[in-house]
Amino acid sequence: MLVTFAQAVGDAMREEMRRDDRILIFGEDIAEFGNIFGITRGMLEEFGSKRVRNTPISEMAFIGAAMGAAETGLRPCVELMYSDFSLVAFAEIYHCIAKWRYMHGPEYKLPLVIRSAMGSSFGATGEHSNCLESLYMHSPGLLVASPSTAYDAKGLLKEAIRNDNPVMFFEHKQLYKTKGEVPEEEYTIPFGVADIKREGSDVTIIAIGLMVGRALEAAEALAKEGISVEVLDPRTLVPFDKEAVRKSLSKTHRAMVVEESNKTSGVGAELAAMMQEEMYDELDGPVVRVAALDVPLPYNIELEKYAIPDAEQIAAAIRKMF
Amino acid sequence: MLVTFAQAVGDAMREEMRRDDRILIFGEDIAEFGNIFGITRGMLEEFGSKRVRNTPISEMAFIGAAMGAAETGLRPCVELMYSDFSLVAFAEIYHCIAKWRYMHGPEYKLPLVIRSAMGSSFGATGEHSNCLESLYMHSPGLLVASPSTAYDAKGLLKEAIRNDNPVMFFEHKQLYKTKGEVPEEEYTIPFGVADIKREGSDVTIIAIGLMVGRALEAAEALAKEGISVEVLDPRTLVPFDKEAVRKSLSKTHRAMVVEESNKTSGVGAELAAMMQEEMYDELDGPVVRVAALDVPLPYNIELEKYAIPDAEQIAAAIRKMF
Amino acid sequence: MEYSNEFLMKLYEELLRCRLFEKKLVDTYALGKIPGHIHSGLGGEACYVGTLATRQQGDYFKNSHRCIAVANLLGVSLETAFSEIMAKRTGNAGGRGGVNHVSQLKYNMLGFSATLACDIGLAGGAAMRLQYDGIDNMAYTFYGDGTANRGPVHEAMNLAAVWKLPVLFVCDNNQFGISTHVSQGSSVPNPGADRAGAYGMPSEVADGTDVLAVYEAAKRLTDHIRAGKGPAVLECKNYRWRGHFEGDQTPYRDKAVTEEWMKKDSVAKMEKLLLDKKIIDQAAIDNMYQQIDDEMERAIAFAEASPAITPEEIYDNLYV
Amino acid sequence: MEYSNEFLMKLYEELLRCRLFEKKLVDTYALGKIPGHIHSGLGGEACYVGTLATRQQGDYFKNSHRCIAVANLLGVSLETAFSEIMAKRTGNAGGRGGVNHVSQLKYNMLGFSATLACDIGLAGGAAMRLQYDGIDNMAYTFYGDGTANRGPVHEAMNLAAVWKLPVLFVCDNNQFGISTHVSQGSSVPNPGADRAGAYGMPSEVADGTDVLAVYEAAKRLTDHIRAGKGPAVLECKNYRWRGHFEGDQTPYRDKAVTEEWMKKDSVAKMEKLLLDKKIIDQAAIDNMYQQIDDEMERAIAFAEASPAITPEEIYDNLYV
Ligand SMILES: Cc1ncc(C[n+]2csc(CCOP(=O)(O)OP(=O)(O)O)c2C)c(N)n1
Ligand SMILES: Cc1ncc(C[n+]2csc(CCOP(=O)(O)OP(=O)(O)O)c2C)c(N)n1
Ligand SMILES: [Mg+2]
Ligand SMILES: [Mg+2]
Repeated sequence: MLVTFAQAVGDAMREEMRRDDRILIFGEDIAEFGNIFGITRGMLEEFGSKRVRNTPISEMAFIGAAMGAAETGLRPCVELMYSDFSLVAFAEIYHCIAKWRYMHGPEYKLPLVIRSAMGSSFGATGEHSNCLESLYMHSPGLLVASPSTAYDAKGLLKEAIRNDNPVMFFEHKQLYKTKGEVPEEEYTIPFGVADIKREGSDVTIIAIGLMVGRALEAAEALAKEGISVEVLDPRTLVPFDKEAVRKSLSKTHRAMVVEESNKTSGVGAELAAMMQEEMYDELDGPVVRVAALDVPLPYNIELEKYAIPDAEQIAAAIRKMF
Repeated sequence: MLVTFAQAVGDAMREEMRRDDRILIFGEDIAEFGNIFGITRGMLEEFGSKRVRNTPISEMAFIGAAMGAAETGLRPCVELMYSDFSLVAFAEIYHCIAKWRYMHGPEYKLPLVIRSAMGSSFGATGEHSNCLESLYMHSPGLLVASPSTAYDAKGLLKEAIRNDNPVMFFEHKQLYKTKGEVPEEEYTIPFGVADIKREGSDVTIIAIGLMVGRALEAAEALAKEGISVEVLDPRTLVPFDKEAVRKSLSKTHRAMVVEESNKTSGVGAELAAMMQEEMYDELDGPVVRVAALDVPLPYNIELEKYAIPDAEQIAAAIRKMF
Repeated sequence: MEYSNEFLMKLYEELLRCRLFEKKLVDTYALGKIPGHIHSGLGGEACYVGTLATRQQGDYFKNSHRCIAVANLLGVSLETAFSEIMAKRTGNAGGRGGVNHVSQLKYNMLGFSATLACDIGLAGGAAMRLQYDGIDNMAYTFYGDGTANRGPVHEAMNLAAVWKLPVLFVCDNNQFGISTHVSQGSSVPNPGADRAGAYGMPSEVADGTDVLAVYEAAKRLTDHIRAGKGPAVLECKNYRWRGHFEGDQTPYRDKAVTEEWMKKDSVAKMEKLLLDKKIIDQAAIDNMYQQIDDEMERAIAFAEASPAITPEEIYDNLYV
Repeated sequence: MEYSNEFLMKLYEELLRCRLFEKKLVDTYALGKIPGHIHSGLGGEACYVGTLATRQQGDYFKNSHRCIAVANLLGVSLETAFSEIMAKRTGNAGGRGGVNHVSQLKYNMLGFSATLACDIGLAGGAAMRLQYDGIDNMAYTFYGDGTANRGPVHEAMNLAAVWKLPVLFVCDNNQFGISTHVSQGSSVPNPGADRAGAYGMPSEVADGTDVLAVYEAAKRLTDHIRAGKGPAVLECKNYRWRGHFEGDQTPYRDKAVTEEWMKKDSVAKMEKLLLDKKIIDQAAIDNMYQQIDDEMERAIAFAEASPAITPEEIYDNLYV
């Protein structure tokens, strides 16, 4: 079944909500409007206003409410329209949600998911284009997912909803309309299992979200030049599948991380640091980071493009590794 | 003149406020009470309630007010009691303060400083012990300072106050009572200039804040074993003095980063990634990260100690590098 | 209130400029010349114009995303505005900020945050500076009915009230936050005015489709503020004529209600008043439409002809 | 109101337990047996006890940092409480959370965030769950007069009101946020009650040194809430007897005022009432003091004798 990433995300919620009536969704404009990308369209009609609710523009309040609901037996899957807005409830997420069970004891499970649309999208600018995974990776207690395909999005979101830990679930806006094969039958994807999106033997690219496609494009171009690129999609950043990386490096001995966020202290910082520290003997050279320039994302679309890695840039950086 | 770190911070503000009446300070409990560490004691009396103000517990409001005041010609040096609370105004800092000039044009300078007490302090637990530099490093537009001595704190804070960029200024609670030599005469320390706290030839430790002292302790112990450790204190993380690191590595060829924050996506992640990427040829082995365990800081003091690097741990990690 | 013809004409002209600017924005966007999203202010102009008719030289302003035309009222040239909107070097931020960030500090504009309400405190900060220097001006801060439910709004109101800062909070209640009706978002009918009492501030609710009604309410409140009595809240009730952003087909609301509200047209009301009072005739009105439109067309042509910044300039303005 | 002797005795006993618990906390802290900081609740007990006298089986609770004794009232054993406070394995979080996080979900305690107000929304979430399951219970959420000025409080109030959630917001107004007097922090005299109207909620201000006054106000409001009419705000006026934390010498306030307020002692008031009404005699009172103290001493001895968790257990409880 060929479905869009957006449809896959919606289907994951719908299927889970049919399975378990403890699951409810709330967020800004998700009810009548069906969310600004149409992802939750029809859910108000199917599940009713008890389970599908518009919130006021009060991210702190509804993230707090999600926590309270999760503690007491519901399984909220809430939406923060854009991941950028997660920062207005940042203390709630970083301090409270992440640490709650640790600080209060094992009874305090928080089975909740915070979904949000992330990343650049043609002039969305500095406050509506952020890729924030690395911030959440720094707060132990959270799980972090950043899928790149419809298949992964659906399987991971279903898993996230069933998981008893709090999950930050990032969906790239530019991926919503991309289509992918998704099986008719039920499936979930465990967290912490990377997926090799393309096999190769010369270099491993660890790419995240929208960058997976660009890494694949680059790989395609490089194949013609005789460079065989393996593209590894970690799918979840917490937990992170180190073993898959180690395995890939034991073949390629060269690594690159491609991400869409600002380079400094991005996801690539952690992954590069970790690889060179823990897999040094597998590496024949430095881990290369390809990431966005360290600027707020400009409004001008040419400059926006320039700030974010594309296939050409990725390929060029790979060529330099040889 | 031997003064405490706390005194040095207070003196920096006092001297600058005497010099420039556009500078004002506000924050929680900084007026009559003189801040919970006594740092601003006497400042209300000296500068009056127009320049020294208690705020309500409204971090978002007073950070916003600091922005508005800075734009329009004042130079606020505000206090967020604990750095942990910067997260309740995180969007204001990360999205607004950092990006304001970029998004609105060059007129929009924000000469403002956000000071806060950071780090562990004997049972302060998960919401009052955080080291958050790496989060702010990820938002281009901010400067980030994290001094380790009274001398550095004073010189850097004076520079921060004079600087026309917004500065996140972190002061470690455990350092407040430490004493250091500070000259009588006026001085400032430019941002982006690292300080070699100890010279050595076998390995470079880049240590931050409280960890500088522990790295020096470790260096002392290792000296007796014939390992010569150079301790480099970057003092500011944005801008970061890459040249000083390169110079040190060209001598030692081995690097370690020691920080107090959670390891994953901490400061060490960026520094290790950067060094192995940009200074690969200088390195004879992986950059080693010594950091806090990836847990919220536990209340139990023994466990808190266990979670954070100490001199012994640092020394042990160094020994393993040889 | 009694008004001079001159005042009424000024109000009308500003209203018309906003109307035509916001229309032009929609049209230019439809032509694919503007990146990102725009949020048309059509229907809400009187809230901004009526309020700002109380402004004085030296006041500060924090705008919303809903009426970009305000930048032009406050002094930003159409050339600069459209250049920023069309992402050109000649824009105030060289096209780095875009449509939401058309702003120049020399006109005392404080800027805007697309993270709604994170900028609400700026007006208080500017007011601190005024207070600090003993200057008798004030600061205006505009926000929407949906934004009214964010925490920073309340913190900023309390801070302004406790420090008696000269700030007017102006709630542009266009009855929707995207698709969410004000009654779904707020527990009180007036999410601006009904909250003023919580901080001991006076407030008014004005008909936001009537620029004179807005002006009169704003006048009473700004008199209070300028007298050093602390902040106040003005709420203007209007209705968002178009979708939240262009492309929003507003499936969540009743077209008939929208049409009813669109009859309460602030520009048409002023035109009727001016014609009735014979302050102006239809030919002069038509002429004004034409002139303003020409001005905007020239500005757009200027913006189109302007270069964009180059990749080498991408880091400019980040650090001083 | 008319009260049964039994009810009065129960109230008194809870009050006394809180008083003695909060005293014991101070004493134990002074002995160096508690890490970090404690915030003594002495002087504010009636706010918690009077409010919670309206509780019913199945209600949910979000406590503040100011009266840790509440955990014990709600069911947490003294052994568990002191173990957590003294950082032992036998504490609810094995000593990982500490004094602010003495909490057990089996007693419907929602936990506490030391990032003030970031937890205020929890009660609304618990109330959503009650509403979802059609259960007739409610949720209580305690916060301080200083915390009242944080944005999340307002967002949570609006959300609770707009969704008609059964939540009682209880503002423990002890007149200080650390050194900042309520009048320096808030623009209205009652930072809890005066803000209820902004969300269409009823509110009451009670004498927070009089447990019966608190109870009566709480009763009226919880009746309203339990009748399905939505949330409400109760504000209890009292005075923080001690420093914000132990070690705070309170240089920012007048000792004479403190002494005046300390005469308004909720425990002494109840004792006088019970003695006057001859419900109890002094010997019985003395006996209660002794018994509760013994209980606490035993609990502390238990905690002291308990092991701490080991380094190997440092990651436990982080992920399920
Ligand atoms: C903190 C935050 N949350 C959500 C959004 C997404 N958003 C953009 S505009 C908007 C609606 C705003 O409604 P209102 O305040 O009434 O202003 P209006 O658009 O009606 O002028 C929302 C929810 C945002 N930009 N920032
Ligand atoms: C968000 C945040 N800001 C500041 C603090 C520091 N702080 C701890 S307790 C306190 C005072 C709280 O005052 P109030 O709400 O009146 O409660 P009380 O201590 O009087 O019971 C402050 C400012 C904090 N913990 N969290
Ligand atoms: Mg609106
Ligand atoms: Mg208080």
